[in-house]
Amino acid sequence: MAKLNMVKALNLALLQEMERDEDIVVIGEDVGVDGGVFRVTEDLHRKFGGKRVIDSPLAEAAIVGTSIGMALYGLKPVCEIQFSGFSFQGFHQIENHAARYRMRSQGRFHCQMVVRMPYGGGVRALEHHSESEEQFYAHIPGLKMVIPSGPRNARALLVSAIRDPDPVVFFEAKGLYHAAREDVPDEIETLPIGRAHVVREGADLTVISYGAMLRVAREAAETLAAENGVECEVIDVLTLSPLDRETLVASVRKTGRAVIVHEAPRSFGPGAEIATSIMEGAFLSLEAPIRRVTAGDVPFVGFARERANVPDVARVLAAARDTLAY
Amino acid sequence: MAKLNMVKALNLALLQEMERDEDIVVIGEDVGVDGGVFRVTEDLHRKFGGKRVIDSPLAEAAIVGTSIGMALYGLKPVCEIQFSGFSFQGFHQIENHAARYRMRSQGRFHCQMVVRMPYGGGVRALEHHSESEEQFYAHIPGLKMVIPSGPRNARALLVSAIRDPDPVVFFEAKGLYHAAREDVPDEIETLPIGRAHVVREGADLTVISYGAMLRVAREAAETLAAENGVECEVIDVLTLSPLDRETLVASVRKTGRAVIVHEAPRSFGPGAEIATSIMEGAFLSLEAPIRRVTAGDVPFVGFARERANVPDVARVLAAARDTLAY
Amino acid sequence: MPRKVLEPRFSVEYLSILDSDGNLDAALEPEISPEQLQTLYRAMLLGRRLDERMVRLQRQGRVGTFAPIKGQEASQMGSVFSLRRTDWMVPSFRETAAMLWRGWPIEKLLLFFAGHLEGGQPAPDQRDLPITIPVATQLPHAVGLAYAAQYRGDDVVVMAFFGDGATSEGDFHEALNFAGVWHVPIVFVCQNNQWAISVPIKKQTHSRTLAQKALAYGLPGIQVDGNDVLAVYAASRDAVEQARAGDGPTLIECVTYRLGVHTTADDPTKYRSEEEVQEWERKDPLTRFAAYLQKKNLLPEGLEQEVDAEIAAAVTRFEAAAAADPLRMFDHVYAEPPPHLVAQREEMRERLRSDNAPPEGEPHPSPPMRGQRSTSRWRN
Amino acid sequence: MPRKVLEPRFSVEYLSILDSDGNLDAALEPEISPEQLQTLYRAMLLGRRLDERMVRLQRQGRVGTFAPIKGQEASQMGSVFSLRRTDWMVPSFRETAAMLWRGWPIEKLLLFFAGHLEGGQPAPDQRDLPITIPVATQLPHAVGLAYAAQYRGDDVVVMAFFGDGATSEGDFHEALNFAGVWHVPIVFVCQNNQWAISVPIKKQTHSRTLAQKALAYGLPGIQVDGNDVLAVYAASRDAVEQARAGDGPTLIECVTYRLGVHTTADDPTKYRSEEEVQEWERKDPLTRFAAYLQKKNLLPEGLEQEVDAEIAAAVTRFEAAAAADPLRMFDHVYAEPPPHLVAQREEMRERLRSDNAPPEGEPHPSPPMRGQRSTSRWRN
Ligand SMILES: Cc1ncc(C[n+]2csc(CCOP(=O)(O)OP(=O)(O)O)c2C)c(N)n1
Ligand SMILES: Cc1ncc(C[n+]2csc(CCOP(=O)(O)OP(=O)(O)O)c2C)c(N)n1
Ligand SMILES: [Mg+2]
Ligand SMILES: [Mg+2]
Repeated sequence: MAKLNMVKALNLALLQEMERDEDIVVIGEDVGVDGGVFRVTEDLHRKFGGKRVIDSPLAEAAIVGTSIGMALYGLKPVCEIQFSGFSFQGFHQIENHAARYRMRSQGRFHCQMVVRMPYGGGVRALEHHSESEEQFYAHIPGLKMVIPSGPRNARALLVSAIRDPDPVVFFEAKGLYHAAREDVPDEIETLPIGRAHVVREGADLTVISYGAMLRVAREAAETLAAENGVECEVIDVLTLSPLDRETLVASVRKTGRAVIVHEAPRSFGPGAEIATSIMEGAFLSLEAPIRRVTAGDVPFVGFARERANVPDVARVLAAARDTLAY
Repeated sequence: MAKLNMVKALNLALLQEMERDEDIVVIGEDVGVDGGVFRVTEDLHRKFGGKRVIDSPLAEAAIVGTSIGMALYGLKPVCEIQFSGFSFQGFHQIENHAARYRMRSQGRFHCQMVVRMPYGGGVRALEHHSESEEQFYAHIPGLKMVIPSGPRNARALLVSAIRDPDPVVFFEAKGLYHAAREDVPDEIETLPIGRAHVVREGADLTVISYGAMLRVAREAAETLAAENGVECEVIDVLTLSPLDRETLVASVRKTGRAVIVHEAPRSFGPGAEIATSIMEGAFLSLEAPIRRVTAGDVPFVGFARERANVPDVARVLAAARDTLAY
Repeated sequence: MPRKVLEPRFSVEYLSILDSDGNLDAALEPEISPEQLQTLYRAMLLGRRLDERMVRLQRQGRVGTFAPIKGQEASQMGSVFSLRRTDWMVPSFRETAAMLWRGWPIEKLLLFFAGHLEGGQPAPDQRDLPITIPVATQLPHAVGLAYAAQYRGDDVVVMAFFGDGATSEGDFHEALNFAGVWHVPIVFVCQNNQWAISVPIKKQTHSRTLAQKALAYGLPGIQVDGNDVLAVYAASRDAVEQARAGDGPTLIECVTYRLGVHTTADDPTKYRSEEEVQEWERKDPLTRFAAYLQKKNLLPEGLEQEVDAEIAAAVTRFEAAAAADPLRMFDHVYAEPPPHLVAQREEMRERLRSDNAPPEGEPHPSPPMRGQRSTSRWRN
Repeated sequence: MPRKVLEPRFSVEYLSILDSDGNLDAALEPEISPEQLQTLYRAMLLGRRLDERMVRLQRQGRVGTFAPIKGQEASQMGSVFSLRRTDWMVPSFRETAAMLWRGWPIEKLLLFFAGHLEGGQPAPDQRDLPITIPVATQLPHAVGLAYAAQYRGDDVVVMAFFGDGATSEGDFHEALNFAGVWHVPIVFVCQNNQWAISVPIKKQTHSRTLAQKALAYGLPGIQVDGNDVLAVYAASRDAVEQARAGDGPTLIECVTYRLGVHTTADDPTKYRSEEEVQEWERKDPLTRFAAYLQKKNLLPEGLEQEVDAEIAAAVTRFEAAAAADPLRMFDHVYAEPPPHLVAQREEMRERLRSDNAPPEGEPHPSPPMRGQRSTSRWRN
């Protein structure tokens, strides 16, 4: 058991899985000698060499595309896209192929691979370095989409993603990389993909979030308990796709109210599916419209305006109080 | 006034706008001499020459990317992606740039351009030739996303898209290209982008759709009227983004019930935003959960299974009856 | 110091052994046993005859859109012939002859073009990727396969096919660049059939040859007469051997011609002249090879009938195949179907059971859909 | 017929005029007036000094991540110097010197790197695209601009900048291919600074030079000593003239070196040796050019102080600039804000008005965020 931040926790997952399984290779820009621009792949190159930890040329489509080829052969590539803002260069490889080889070959081939990428705000970085693109991946059938919210579940979910026979897009919130440390057990842990986690129980309101926004949701819940005596159930989605509708619906059947918090732009965003799924499954329990607290529908804002754009505790509180007062 | 199918109607829009405005250029694979694989750009090459109607090399990112450059210079490119299934090769150019130059340059530049592409099923074609990807474009802020449902509105909306100062992704349902003819006036017509159209009035249930599925929605409405004496309001979304929430909400405030029909996969699909927007705006009027009738969450099915996968009248009827009986 | 030309200069070679007039460069004639020569010819002929049959089946609405190979049999067979069964073959969408050679049953290809998912499934032991439709996107996969083989230390070569148009895509570039840096055992076979649908090679790139594109990656590039099966074979054999020996990738440009339509949805009279087609018909790879075999007394009698019978039997099996069960479309989305897919499948099962349901899949040969005609372009 | 090397062979040239030991090839010395030489030097110096200042500002948390140009001043200024004001310049993200030369005010660049949208706005008459961050994606835009200029018949040349790493992206390939086919007035300037973050050129591509990548597109490619401003200028001038005359695109590879960090978030000691850096410091483009000017008696006194004063004044203006009004983030999404954006703006306005609201934007210089340090890597 060691206290690790999310970077170290992810690094541990990679290290331990690579020690266990020679078929795992790591590939991406600067993942080797440099250890990744966020140091998630630190030391792996030294430990496993340049054939297993590949500093690729600068080309996202080929990073994903050659990983697909490796996966078809039987390797288990874990590729890194340096920032999610540059993942669209490889989007056609993910949508056209990684997500489809199982279907296209009727089970003869499949792509056991993970596409890791940092997403979201919080590092005072320029355009394309702070956006939240999870929606684009969540809508692709055949793909799984995972977003951990802290060191321990990040490590466990990355292990599960690596072992998952299907392609997994794995979003790591940059804002969490160094935000907090958590106890992470030495032995390998896994967490089931496709399962949301109730991180706080409550009967009055369900607050749903994931990634870096989970902290915001939790803080809002604590404040509501302290200031208003309202008990929120807080759900950490963890796997965006396939979405754990059962857990979401069960909670709202109990609470009758929900607030969804995410960093992605609102329109046609992940909150819409979450809200609709709840509405479909808990319609008669709903006491108020489900609220979405999200970033604005703007392409990017520059980090000088980031705080105003990304949901914060005050906004979640306001939405929660509105919902409760409905 | 002439009776035209959708191919001819779109062709007329291009022809008339190009005659009016020299800044409009057409670019894409096979759009020139061949007139486009669906013949939407027929005769334009002959009329306007190879400098204005450009047979490009086979590269979608560059088709979109060079169009962006032309737009920045002041031209108004209308580019064609041969099938929406190949648009992801140019996705990064659309998301990273076409949708952002206005913001990035704070209004100094903008991309007045249209990216046309055929989408959807109905032509007995292979993988990547029958998918519905509108959701991916609807979620991009700074972009507009238009989907006509017949010859006349296709022509009018294409003219509006060409004249719109913002980048427009324009989806043309392959299933409609030759499906029906409509009276299309000789004089240029436009339709406002961002406005949905109530194509049938009714007080009992709102059926919302767009593109090739609109016909299915309408037929279901007629059947319900004839067989059940139920009057559906049918809404043709026409512009998916920015979504005309006002029209949708107003209708459901009246009817209390809604069914959404689309060809795209369900999860994290366009129906989710439509449903959530309605729930947000018409919560107290809702008498039943909003239903989604969509294709399955599968990457593709092969055209031998297409009919079973794409919504049909029977499925809309079943959903509508469930909703009405709720 | 000053302004100077960098040495050594860059070059690409051109190879032709048996020209369209039947002239043979005996010094370059590859060693192929008589039986092998006959096998090669048979495979080319099978490709040609199946092609013709497929076009007819499409016109009758019994299969969907199909991309004929007529004219490209030498490019395909000359290259794939140098592979071992244990090597990997990565096709695009116009490699029918090569795919048959690699072991795809004819009826699977028919199923594939009739819109059945089942047609895309390689046999368990087959080292072939299924058809890839998005142009050039298969090339990074091929490089990844080659990397994996090298990583595992397997004695494997990968051969990847694509067209002239494909060389314009970013994926082509990225794949060749990765292959160069990684020095993997791969052979890139470009079938330059002069056209990408209606776009001629002149509008596709300003480079003199496609072979020279290899220079951008520090790789050897060679241009061969793609209608000369001996030249294609010789070049491919060398490239495969080189790859197998650990000497890295090669780009082979086969200069050939698509004698038929781009696909059954295409009307080439819109964009190219009858004369051009006739000129290339003179260079037909089959006629040329047949004459060569004839001279050697190796041309078997009754081969066409034999091949046609094989095709006919396969067509019969194809038509007897079960209608597509729609429910199976949920089977291979994930290894395990998640709850929402289980629910969607259940919903469909209910629906198919009920009266108002559409027929259980489409029986095939399926009728043309409303508005569809067997014309020379995409129609619904 | 047989196996033969295609003629003419392919070649690329190398150009160097003033080497790092101060040797001058007088025959190749470009004609540049004394005033112009001084202007050129001043622009290079301004780039260098601002660079150093920016790095300090970043360390103090007053601007965010920034990509220094130190060592690349000759590559940037030698090339952009041959453009007219009416020509277009398309930068990537490491062209500070060239951007200043093109008329970007220093304070705008500071605003840009401080995370303010306002920093990305070119002046109304300026023919410069804003900084593009996704590698190589600006190249198709540059080709589109050149196409549009040609289409309109304007006397315009486009110059586009990118790095060695950028040559691996599909967009580079597609852009050069389109430029070749369209024969548009464009000059591609590749600053090969040997590294793409931690990836050395050897791992980036297997080709000997980057200039030879032009051969894939049938274009001329030339490699120049990128730390020799005279050579860069001579090559660029020729390429610009050629483009202007309608003779098509050129690819120029400037062989240079990034003496500093990749960005302020990078720690180069992780991947490269001090010796390598020192070796390249010997080839510093500024020292070399200064010595050349010294010999000509053209090196003005007090230039550093003058340049520093210009920078200091701009930093003061930058710091006096108004805090970012968050509401303005809705202004330039569309030409007209659709209803949902109007609503979101209104919602934000309410929020900012209320008590619990975060401060109106961040005043800048903004404090490092929680957990952020001014270390040499990306941290939050
Ligand atoms: C990425 C992508 N864009 C467009 C298409 C549509 N399309 C199918 S084949 C083709 C032309 C391909 O030309 P080439 O590479 O020369 O191969 P050929 O068809 O001549 O064998 C096009 C544009 C596609 N399949 N994939
Ligand atoms: C498409 C894309 N992928 C990744 C990145 C992250 N990144 C920023 S700069 C850089 C290296 C660029 O190398 P090079 O082209 O040589 O330019 P240099 O930084 O050396 O000037 C990378 C990988 C990016 N900005 N864009
Ligand atoms: Mg071709
Ligand atoms: Mg570099």
